[in-house]
Amino acid sequence: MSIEFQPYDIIKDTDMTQPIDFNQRNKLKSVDRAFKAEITNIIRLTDMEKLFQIRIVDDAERQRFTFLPGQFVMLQVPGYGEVPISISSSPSAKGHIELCIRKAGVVTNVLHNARRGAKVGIRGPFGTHFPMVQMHGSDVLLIAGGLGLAPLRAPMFYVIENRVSFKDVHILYGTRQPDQLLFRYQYEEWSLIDDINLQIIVERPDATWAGRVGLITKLLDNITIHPEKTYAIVCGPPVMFKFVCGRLNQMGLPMHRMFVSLERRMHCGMGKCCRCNIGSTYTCIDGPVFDYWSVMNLKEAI
Amino acid sequence: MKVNLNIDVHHLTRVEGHGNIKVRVEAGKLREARWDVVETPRYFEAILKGKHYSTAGIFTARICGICSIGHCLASVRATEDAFGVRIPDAAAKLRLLAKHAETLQSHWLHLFFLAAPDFLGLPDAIALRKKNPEIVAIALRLKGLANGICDLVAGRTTHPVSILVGGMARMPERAKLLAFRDQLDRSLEDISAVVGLFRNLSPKIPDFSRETEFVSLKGVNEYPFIGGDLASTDGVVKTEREYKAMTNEYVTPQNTSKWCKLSRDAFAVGALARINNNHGLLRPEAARVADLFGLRPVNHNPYMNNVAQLVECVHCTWESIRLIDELAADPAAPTMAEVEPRAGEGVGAVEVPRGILYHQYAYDKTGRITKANCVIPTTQNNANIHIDLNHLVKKFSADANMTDEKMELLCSMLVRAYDPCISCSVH
Amino acid sequence: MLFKILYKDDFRTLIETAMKSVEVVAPKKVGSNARGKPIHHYLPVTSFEEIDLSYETTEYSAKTYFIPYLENLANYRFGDEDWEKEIQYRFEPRMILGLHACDISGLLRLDKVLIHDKFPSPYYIARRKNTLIVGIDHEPCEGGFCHALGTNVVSHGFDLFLTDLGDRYFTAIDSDRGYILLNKVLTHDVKEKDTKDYLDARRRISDAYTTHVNVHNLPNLLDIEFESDVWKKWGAKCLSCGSCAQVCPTCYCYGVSERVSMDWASGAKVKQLYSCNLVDFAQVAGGHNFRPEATTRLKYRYYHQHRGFVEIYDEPKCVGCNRCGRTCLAGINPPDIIGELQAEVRK
Amino acid sequence: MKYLGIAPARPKIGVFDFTGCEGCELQLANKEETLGPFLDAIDIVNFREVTTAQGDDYDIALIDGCISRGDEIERLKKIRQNAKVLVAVGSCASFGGVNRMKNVLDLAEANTEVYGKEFKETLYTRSIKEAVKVDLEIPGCPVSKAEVERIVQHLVWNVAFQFPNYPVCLECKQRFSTCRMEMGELCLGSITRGGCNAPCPAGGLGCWGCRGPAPAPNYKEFLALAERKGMDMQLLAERLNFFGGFEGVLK
Ligand SMILES: Cc1cc2nc3c(=O)[nH]c(=O)nc-3n(C[C@H](O)[C@H](O)[C@H](O)COP(=O)(O)OP(=O)(O)OC[C@H]3O[C@@H](n4cnc5c(N)ncnc54)[C@H](O)[C@@H]3O)c2cc1C
Ligand code: SF4
Ligand code: SF4
Ligand code: SF4
Repeated sequence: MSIEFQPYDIIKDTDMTQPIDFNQRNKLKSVDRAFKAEITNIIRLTDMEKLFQIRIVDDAERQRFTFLPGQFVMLQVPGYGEVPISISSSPSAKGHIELCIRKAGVVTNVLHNARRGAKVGIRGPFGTHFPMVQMHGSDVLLIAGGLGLAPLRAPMFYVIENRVSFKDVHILYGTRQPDQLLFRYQYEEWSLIDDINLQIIVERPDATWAGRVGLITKLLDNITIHPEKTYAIVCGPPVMFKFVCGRLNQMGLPMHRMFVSLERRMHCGMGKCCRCNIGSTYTCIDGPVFDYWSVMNLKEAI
Repeated sequence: MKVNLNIDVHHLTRVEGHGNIKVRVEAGKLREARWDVVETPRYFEAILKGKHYSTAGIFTARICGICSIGHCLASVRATEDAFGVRIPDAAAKLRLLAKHAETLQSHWLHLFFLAAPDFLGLPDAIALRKKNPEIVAIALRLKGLANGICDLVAGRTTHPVSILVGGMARMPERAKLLAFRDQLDRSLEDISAVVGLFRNLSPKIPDFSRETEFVSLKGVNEYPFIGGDLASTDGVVKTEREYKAMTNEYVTPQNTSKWCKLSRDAFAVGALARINNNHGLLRPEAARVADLFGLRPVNHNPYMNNVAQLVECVHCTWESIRLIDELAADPAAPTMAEVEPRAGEGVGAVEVPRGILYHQYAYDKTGRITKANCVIPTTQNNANIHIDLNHLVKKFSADANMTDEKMELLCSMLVRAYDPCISCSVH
Repeated sequence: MLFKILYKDDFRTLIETAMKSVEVVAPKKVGSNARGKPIHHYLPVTSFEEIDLSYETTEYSAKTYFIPYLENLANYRFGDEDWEKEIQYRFEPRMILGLHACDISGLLRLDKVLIHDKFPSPYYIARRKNTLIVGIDHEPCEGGFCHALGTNVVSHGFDLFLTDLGDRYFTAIDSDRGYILLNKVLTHDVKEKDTKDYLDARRRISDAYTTHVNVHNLPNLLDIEFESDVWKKWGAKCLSCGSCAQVCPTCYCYGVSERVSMDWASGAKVKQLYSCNLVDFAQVAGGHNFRPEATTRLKYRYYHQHRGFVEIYDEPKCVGCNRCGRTCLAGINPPDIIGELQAEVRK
Repeated sequence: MKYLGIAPARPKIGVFDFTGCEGCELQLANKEETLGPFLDAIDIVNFREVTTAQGDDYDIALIDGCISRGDEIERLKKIRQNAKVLVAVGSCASFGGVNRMKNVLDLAEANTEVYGKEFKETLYTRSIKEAVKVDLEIPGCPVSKAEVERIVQHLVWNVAFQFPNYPVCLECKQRFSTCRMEMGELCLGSITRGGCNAPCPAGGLGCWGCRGPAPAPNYKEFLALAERKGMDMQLLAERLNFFGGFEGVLK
């Protein structure tokens, strides 16, 4: 006698001894399938950071890949691991994306060894985004500290490409030392764009530095804020947004008009591994972009 | 023409531990031929004093990374002897199975990786792998199988965890045991290929014999590995507890390892000694291989130890199959006996790959050690190696074509044939 | 729901037949602890004799058959310039026999996260849908507080559920698969006496609970008592060993690492269950740790169980089996912690 | 063979042994199923136990054993000069290993106990880092070959290796072992660094702590719970001092 288990209602035509084959269920399978992407260019920004320009290999997939500024991908270096990385390029470029990556640990270091032409995997895009459409018609402050310029570039490109939709645009950027400044070759381009106020500051100048010196909050001194029609996007280390957002709040900007991107450890990007959990909030699903009011209300967020 | 030779091997390679060979021949006259063990002393016996009985086996396993199972077995046996513990049958079988697996992994390692390159004129097994990948593939299969059995039965290949005073911590899963039985069965084919291979190499075994006394355990019904009486080819027989009368350890100024003697200036232990004393107890399959190589007791050529190891590999493989069959028949058999410490002394003698090994402990009534002594096979072989070396050099320096290189190889091969476990001998 | 009466001999036939075609996992005695108490594990069994359905609880939950401690998420094959990724979901069918209500409740919790939420996990679904579950009623276990959380009874999540009536089982059937299975052997319709015996048995069980835990208003309480000394006291004891999360039927958090073979020709993406109590759970590259102290990590675990999970899924993640409390060397256990938090507010 | 379009470098490796049992070196020749590829991925230029070749042009020196005699320090210093990366392999190299237990003895007495009147030179046991600068320590008695393989793969890319940050208990649980403490035995698993896959508890023996302390071990609670459970504290001290990784935790 052999037992014929009847399956659950999902698939009617198999029984328990003829197992349900989930490998053939394409919809579910795509959950953790990665797009294969080729590194097309590598730009050395500093000793620690490189910009990787990558392109999804499959034409159709590349066309279908869209994202919103502030979202991230899980970048996979097969055999070494997967890391969350913010997309640092213009959302209009679809499956041609740029990732600005700092050498931080295993995966990022191995990646820094990679050559042009190497194939990596990307899953995503994941997470929440900066509400760019909601900001239309307002002044925007784009503020970055250190590596924070990487996630800030996507909204920046958006603002530049849609310059008509915004009023005053300020880009404020600060690092500790001049040799840590990212994308130096692009500053000129940005500042030449009609009516964008780009200001850069470093904490510890060296002999070559002719620009401004001090903390990033100093750049806010010569900016006037119209609380009812200004939005701010602040990217950088947690200490920085404590100071910057605090200062902006003093200047009258409500907390729900400031947006920050939080960083947590992540292993899945899909709200499963729990590593990025803050109380009941998953940074990968409910974030990484939060308005500052939510951040203040999350226990142990910063 | 009389030869002049000057050989100074500092830290001989492809052996376990640090030993030096020095040979000086002037105008055909032997001035000096020495085997010195310069390994750093570790004072295991001193450290053991005051330690709890449950520490002894785990600690003394660290005397040697190659025969750690053997050390652990000798240690728990000495303790069980002191406490009057009788271990369950299944535990005894598991121990013997672990012992066989260790013998196999050690012998295969020695035959393929340490000894074979000399016979083939290669520096190491890495070169052998380039030249002859199939041989190395067989070697890895055989060694891997032996290690797998150690892992399963003793909990780990190197430094076992499941061998405890009182028996064995657990009975391995039956299905896993049977899977290994299957593999052992299949390995027999590999083994006959290996026998063929070494048959082809056997003409290269140097022609050198020196009359020697061989010491080992004396089997009664079975080829011996764990416990029993001690015997020598010169006719000495002693009980396990009288091991000191069998070893007569003494300290020499040049060596950190001790030396031993019995009826003569020196004696030998190891696979060759075991076969010389217990040839009749080999399994027929193994005895046939011994015949093939003309290995009959008492054989006095130390280089034949390599052949003896091969014969033992055949024996241990067949015996392992038998043991697994017996163990699988009763998977629920108890493996641990009650242990009640008491004051007393005990000795454990175990045939490890390189020869007979003794542990002896004295305990106070709380089960802490008051005195410990371990006598290692290589310790017992050292004097014999030294004397062999003198005779070897004397014999071959009569050859007018002898060169430093040729003599160095002969000497190195001699020492390697004993498969010395030097760091073990200095513990 | 359908009910049938199944005599024990027929039950045995049923299981023995099942063993012939699928892997059967059931509670099995593996030894006794230092106090002589038997230790059970859910293990694959090959004969009916190995099964011990009268077990009190198991040292480990059965979750490993759904979210394994170690799982290959993907395999790679590398070529000189390119690689291929291969994903396989396990789908050999399996029967798990003898799950208690709390463990089935645990699976229902996991279903919420891994099937019904955004990004369902195909790895989990493949296992869950291919596992036939036969649950069983039992006397309360020492320290369990499932009745406080309402997880001591389940009305779904299984195929068959048995209640022992001495010589026979009162059998609830919750799937056509279960129904068909049951039809392979002789069963009887439920008579009045069976119903009466069943209700008696249920009553006897629910009267037997001795551990009382007050979970009233717990989510709110956890928010208010965020800085409570209760956390400091127990946090100082925590060894950050992660054992609690391993034995828990509902802890599912994990880490992923990848391997590449020594010849650089193949690789694997491996998932390993983790624990929020472990030191580097929330540590990021560069060394910053969002929860560096054992105290905040321990608090986080309870916070997630009884507050965060409730917010998303309307019920606590914890099902009250107290396995974490039993396994913890430091003696950290939910009844004590929840009790002390409740006492704290009343002060 | 290429990986990500790059041919992985074949590091030149020298293996050197000092005072110890050579079990860790033996591990390098174990794990037979991947031994071939392992040997292909590296270039062994010096390894006394397995080859007669003795080069000095190694990038990476693997050191096993501890230091217990003057000549060893000299030999080690030379190796340090030659090597770009020096890795201490095993508990002896990392903390002194079981040899560390010698350090509470009177050396002259110990010498008499073992050798009688004949004097043999010896020093108090030192780990490798107590003699020269060490770039990486791989603890374990013996080391896990699987871990060594992964470390080699990291060395190839010059990427720092991160040992598991969890204690032995995690992997012990993940192997379905029954807790040894539950059985009334001593186990150091909860304060010892994991990564070994907990072979000892699985084999029926508590963890003796060969891999040294886990990050942020909670000694205070560990000692308290051992006492609560009625463990033999003298024996616990013996265990803690066994491999040298927990020196000073309990005298
Ligand atoms: C939403 C988001 C966006 C990010 N964007 C960028 C970016 O644009 N550029 C950039 O250089 N870095 C970014 N990071 C940080 C980046 O993910 C980490 O530097 C990276 O994960 C380190 O991985 P590793 O393997 O090199 O380090 P290891 O220390 O070896 O980390 C091991 C594993 O831990 C996890 N992990 C460690 N640190 C982090 C971390 N900070 N965040 C998340 N997971 C971590 C990863 O899964 C990683 O594989 C971002 C992080 C998040 C959460
Ligand atoms: S609560 Fe207990 S079991 Fe959990 S991590 Fe802490 S010590 Fe370990
Ligand atoms: S046996 Fe040891 S390692 Fe395993 S859970 Fe218990 S304390 Fe931890
Ligand atoms: S369990 Fe403990 S003693 Fe055993 S290998 Fe692991 S760390 Fe070493």
